[in-house]
Amino acid sequence: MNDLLPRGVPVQLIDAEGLVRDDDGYAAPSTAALLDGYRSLVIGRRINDQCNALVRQGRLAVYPSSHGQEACQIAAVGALEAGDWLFPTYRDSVAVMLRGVRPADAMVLLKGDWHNGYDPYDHNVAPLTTPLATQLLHAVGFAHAAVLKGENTVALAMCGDGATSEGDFHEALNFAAVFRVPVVFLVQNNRFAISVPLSRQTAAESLAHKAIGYGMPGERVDGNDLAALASVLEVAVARARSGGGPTLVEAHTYRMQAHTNADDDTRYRERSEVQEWVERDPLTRLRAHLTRANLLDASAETAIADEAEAIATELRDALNADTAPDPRALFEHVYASGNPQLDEQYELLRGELERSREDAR
Amino acid sequence: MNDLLPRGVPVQLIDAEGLVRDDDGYAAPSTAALLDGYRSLVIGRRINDQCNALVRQGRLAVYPSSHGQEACQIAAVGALEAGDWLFPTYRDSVAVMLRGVRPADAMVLLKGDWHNGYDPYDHNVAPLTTPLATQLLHAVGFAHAAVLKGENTVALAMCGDGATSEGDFHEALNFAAVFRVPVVFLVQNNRFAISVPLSRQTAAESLAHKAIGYGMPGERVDGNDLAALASVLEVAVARARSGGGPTLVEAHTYRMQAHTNADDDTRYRERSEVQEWVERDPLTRLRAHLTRANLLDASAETAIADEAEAIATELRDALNADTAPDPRALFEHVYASGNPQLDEQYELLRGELERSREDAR
Amino acid sequence: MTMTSERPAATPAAATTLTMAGAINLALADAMQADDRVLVFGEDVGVLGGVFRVTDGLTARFGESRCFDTPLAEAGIVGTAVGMAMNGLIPVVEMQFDAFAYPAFEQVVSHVAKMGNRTRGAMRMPIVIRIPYAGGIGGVEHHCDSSESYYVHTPGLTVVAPATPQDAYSLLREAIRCPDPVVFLEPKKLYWTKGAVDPAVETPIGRARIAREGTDATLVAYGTSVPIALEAAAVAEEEGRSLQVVDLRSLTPYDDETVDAAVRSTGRAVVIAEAPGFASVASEIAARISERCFSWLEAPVRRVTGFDVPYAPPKLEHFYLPDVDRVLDAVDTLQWDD
Amino acid sequence: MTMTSERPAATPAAATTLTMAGAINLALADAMQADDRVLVFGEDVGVLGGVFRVTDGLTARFGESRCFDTPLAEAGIVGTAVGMAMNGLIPVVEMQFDAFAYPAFEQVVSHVAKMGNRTRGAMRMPIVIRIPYAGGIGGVEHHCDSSESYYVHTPGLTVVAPATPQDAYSLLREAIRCPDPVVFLEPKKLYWTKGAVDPAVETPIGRARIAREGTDATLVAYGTSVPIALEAAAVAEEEGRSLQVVDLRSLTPYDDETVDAAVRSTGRAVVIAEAPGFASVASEIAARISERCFSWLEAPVRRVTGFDVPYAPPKLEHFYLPDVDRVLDAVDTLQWDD
Ligand SMILES: Cc1ncc(C[n+]2csc(CCOP(=O)(O)OP(=O)(O)O)c2C)c(N)n1
Ligand SMILES: Cc1ncc(C[n+]2csc(CCOP(=O)(O)OP(=O)(O)O)c2C)c(N)n1
Ligand SMILES: [Mg+2]
Ligand SMILES: [Mg+2]
Repeated sequence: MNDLLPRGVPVQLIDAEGLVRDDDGYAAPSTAALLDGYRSLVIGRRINDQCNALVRQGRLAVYPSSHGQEACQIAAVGALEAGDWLFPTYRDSVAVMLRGVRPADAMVLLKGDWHNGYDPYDHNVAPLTTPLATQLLHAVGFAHAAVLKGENTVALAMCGDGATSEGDFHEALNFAAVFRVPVVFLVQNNRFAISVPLSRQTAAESLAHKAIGYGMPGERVDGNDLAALASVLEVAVARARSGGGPTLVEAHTYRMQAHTNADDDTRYRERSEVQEWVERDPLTRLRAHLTRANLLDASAETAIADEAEAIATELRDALNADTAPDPRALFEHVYASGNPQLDEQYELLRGELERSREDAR
Repeated sequence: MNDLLPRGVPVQLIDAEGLVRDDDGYAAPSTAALLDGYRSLVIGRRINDQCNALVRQGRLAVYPSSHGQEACQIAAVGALEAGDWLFPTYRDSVAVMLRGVRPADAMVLLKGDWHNGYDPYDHNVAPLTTPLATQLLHAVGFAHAAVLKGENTVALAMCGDGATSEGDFHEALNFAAVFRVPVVFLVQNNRFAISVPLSRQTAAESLAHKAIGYGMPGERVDGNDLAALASVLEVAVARARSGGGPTLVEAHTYRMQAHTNADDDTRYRERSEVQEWVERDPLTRLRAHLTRANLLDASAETAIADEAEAIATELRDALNADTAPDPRALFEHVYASGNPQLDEQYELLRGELERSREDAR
Repeated sequence: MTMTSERPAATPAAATTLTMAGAINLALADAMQADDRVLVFGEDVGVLGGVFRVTDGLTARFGESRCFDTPLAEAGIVGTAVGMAMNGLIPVVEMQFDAFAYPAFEQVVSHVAKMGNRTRGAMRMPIVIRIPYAGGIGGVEHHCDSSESYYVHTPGLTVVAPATPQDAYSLLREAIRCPDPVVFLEPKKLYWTKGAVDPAVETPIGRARIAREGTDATLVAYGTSVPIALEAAAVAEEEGRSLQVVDLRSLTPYDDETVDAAVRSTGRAVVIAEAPGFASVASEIAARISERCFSWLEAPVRRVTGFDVPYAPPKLEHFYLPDVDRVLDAVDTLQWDD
Repeated sequence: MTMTSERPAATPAAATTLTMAGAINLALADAMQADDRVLVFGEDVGVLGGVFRVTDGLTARFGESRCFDTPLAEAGIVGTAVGMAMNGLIPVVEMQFDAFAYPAFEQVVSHVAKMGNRTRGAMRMPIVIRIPYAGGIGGVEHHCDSSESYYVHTPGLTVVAPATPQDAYSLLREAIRCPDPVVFLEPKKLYWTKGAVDPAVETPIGRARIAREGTDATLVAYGTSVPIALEAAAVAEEEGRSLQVVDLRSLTPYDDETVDAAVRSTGRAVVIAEAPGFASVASEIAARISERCFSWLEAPVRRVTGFDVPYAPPKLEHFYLPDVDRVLDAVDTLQWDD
């Protein structure tokens, strides 16, 4: 039963220099898959850069950058089929967009227009969740329902290293294992919860070591190695789909930028530490690998760069467009079944607005 | 690091037949300790019987019997020094009494007179706690404070198998491991949470397998073997006291009676299952062992029985005494710093009582 | 409320006499029969049938997949219910006792209550959270909290508290049909009170009921305080005072129309609730009546509520609980000119 | 409140001008200096100094053992604080944002609030739970809840909400000295407002403050709504109406004496609070005034509160928040004979 323990070292198929590491347990993805993954990495990085710019320009209220963690989000989305569901956090906007949500819609929350900007059922993406670890339980319930309904859906739930300390993390993994539901838990261990280092979240050898305590397999993977992530998640998703129950995957990565634009990470970590991780960047390493293998030439690079630029432009244009959300929205959706008290309150607001319009005249 | 995993089979030093099982890891307690433990077992059993009787006679509002689990409670108390602290649940009245709390005081909650019947500081026993797993965090904070104050106190916190599913269990073990505080977590796995069997609480090989996920050692022990319990807890307490951090101990036992008098366990389990565990009774097995070793003769038995009877009588007399709690108590202790709204409300009640007394005249 | 026309198969032809627990059990069974998206889960709700036997027989009749026990974790129960609702099911979950719903508070307030709104109605939460609430049963600490104010103060939740077996049946059916999340408060001490239950009776959520006609003053009550109000009215009648009793039934939405009309007709009001009074549902009712019926009021609105102390231990609970005398004392203070 | 005479070493001789965040930071430092049983912990309160920098420099000055970061778990933070209090320490814990205190709700309601009572005073909980509360800062969902009503409704808790740097300092010092658990609500949007702070000023918990004298009507406010009330009073004065402003400062215990005297002097009252109004602190205030000042009231007590909806997204929050116009509109409805 100790086979539920993760390996001593994280699974790695392509190292920081872009060299292939053979692994007897996990096969590397096809070169086609890697090329497509590289494309997504470039796009994801561009999205992060663009959003950082937009927050500086005041077009976004806040942005939690996933710069350096893009491989995790790309692999997560890549492992799922269209009918499957993704349960993202506030840091997973890139994954949400890769899943098909229009960039502008994905950013509505962070722009401040509304709480959630897309219909979750359009692309099977749950709303971005901020209360930490709570979405893991939603994923488990969703997957449990799928089993009860006889649907072959897999739910992939993401959270950070800090979130693993919350009670909801524990309850989610336990429910998932007890009911053996098709969920994959992907922990992006980026070594920080805002300013708090991993050492304050756990004394265990790894976060994946928690899995055996629930009776599910745990695995650790290099979170900056798209190839390894893809293979490990493929196995986990396949296990879930075939009735093998949940898996806990810990991706070892790093939050290369501040927690959000509002954070100042110079207060709590050394630049040298950040620099070490820059050298393990998921994008540069895959580029090195593909170039060395002559799978990536200048023209391909340009094509990908153009595609990324197009998305960045779409994002920029959408967010630069000024929006004036309708105050009615505050009341419209609170109850589907109506509420007389809210009707009275909306009338109050409407009266105010009309009077102020009159004054304006 | 896998040495944090529990053994494949629970530690056992004296088997169900009372035969000694040699163990290279744990030494059996001295015969003096075993004899004293036997004495406590008889007393504990007598307390359970007496409380069951008192609840039938309506002298107790409710009683969660620990019949069959007495060895866990005795070993827990035995492992602690006077300066250490015990954090019990509603099922641990026997442990509370063995710790020195007067039987009558220990039963105040279950009698319905008041929420907690003893001063926790008199015997270093936290109040009996009902909200499941919440007391584990109290024990961790208590032990953390001891470290900060430079006091060499160990906290032993008890909970059941069902409580391990609560988020607070997770947060408590994690805080304990991260801050490396002197706590021993003793899970009495009695295989039921009211009607819900262990299989609905975990899919893991054992509850002790959760320990490695926090980076602390986990151990499984035969919860009906006082000798094994004593040795395993002794090691855990020693580790805590010497700065080695927390330990998770899972005691495999069985709730031989209904959850409480209000419960009807025939609705959810077979008598045959209960019978199997009767044969593993902690008391009969230790008696068999001691008698076989000629350490226990008729006169010793009588002496112990008399002592147990004396305690039962004390309990009976105390609970048969009718008490009329003072309504003022409802207001007196809510705030140490006073509250004008409560003063007004008490005046209202006092007025009512005076009027009703006048009417009575 | 959205209505569905299906009528359950297993429903007794006409009205039968049931306890409130029996009425709730029947409502669950009828709802599960009528709509196979409805499922029941929680602690001990399966083979045991719940510690109050309210879910008795549901697993036997509908199977493990429709009514089942979960691991012992309330945030887990409510949080997975959210996920199930996301996936098209209608979870009816039980919190074993009021105080044991607190671990689920974040899931209830930040997700159950808000999901429909934050997704602009795209993702509704047709969840019912059943909570045996309040005291009067001699329960030890944490088993008798009246926690309704926490839920009523939380926008997005619908909160219902029946006082009769018929309302328990009809309102629970409505709650299960309701596209919004409903906190369904079951007065523990009324579980075993009997009454006629006609499954054909449909009662919309949000409408109060005049439980007794009266002309001198209005007693506003809900859940456990309704029988007390009725008893007080009966006693008052002997003393020559005619008290009207309003049973709110639904706390959110709140029936201003019925309450205002009632109070305006008598000019006097006493609000009765078992929960601690400070910043409570009773405060809201008193504040609304005082504001909306200002010029009709002959006397200040009085509140008879639990004291602002932790719920009393069994042997002291009769001092804590609002009772007929305390209600009549309050009525006596309503500035009668006679 | 119990008083201790020690005066902190690091206290500036006389009054200085500080932001509210600075005043709270000073109060924490002075309290830690005055009593080494006081310790501060929570998420990011250590080297970062908190996301609002309120604990800035405490770890550097007092060391890791006095001010430290914990694992990311609010029930864990509050639950271990309970244990530390059991063992003689005085924990001051920070919940990073109001909505992120909900995971700790069970520990707060079932233990922090009740422990002193259930042990008949043997085991007191001198814990302070600091919660940056309310909105007006353009925060995204879950970052702007006004959760005070949940705590105020919970017997055993003391709840304080300062509106000025001086009160923030003095009341936090009192809260830390208080033998009872205190929920200390810090109005986020006032963190950067400046004011004079004299560390020598002692302000007992439970006493409201007349923030502005006035004769025509009384505005009752606390925390974030105090500046709005004062601004409204200033505008009203230009319009020839004299509005009195009461700053409650402490919600539990509540200062009936000051509020009643104020309202009786004007005969009219408007209660202003940012939280959703239904079953809220504002309901309690309105209900109390209506009951206790009945024969003095010229008009019904009005409430200007947040709407009963989830807190608004940044671009809509100005529609949600009570503002000067809404307050003055309410004042206009107070049945003026002129
Ligand atoms: C229940 C809860 N508590 C606190 C917060 C405030 N908060 C937002 S992000 C964050 C750090 C999360 O760290 P981690 O889980 O590692 O995710 P990361 O931000 O590193 O991706 C905190 C404390 C929250 N959102 N929810
Ligand atoms: C938070 C919480 N939820 C539910 C309950 C109701 N309850 C009391 S005991 C119990 C079963 C506990 O099982 P376990 O932890 O195994 O302890 P045991 O009773 O078997 O000793 C339950 C569900 C509670 N006390 N606290
Ligand atoms: Mg992180
Ligand atoms: Mg058990």
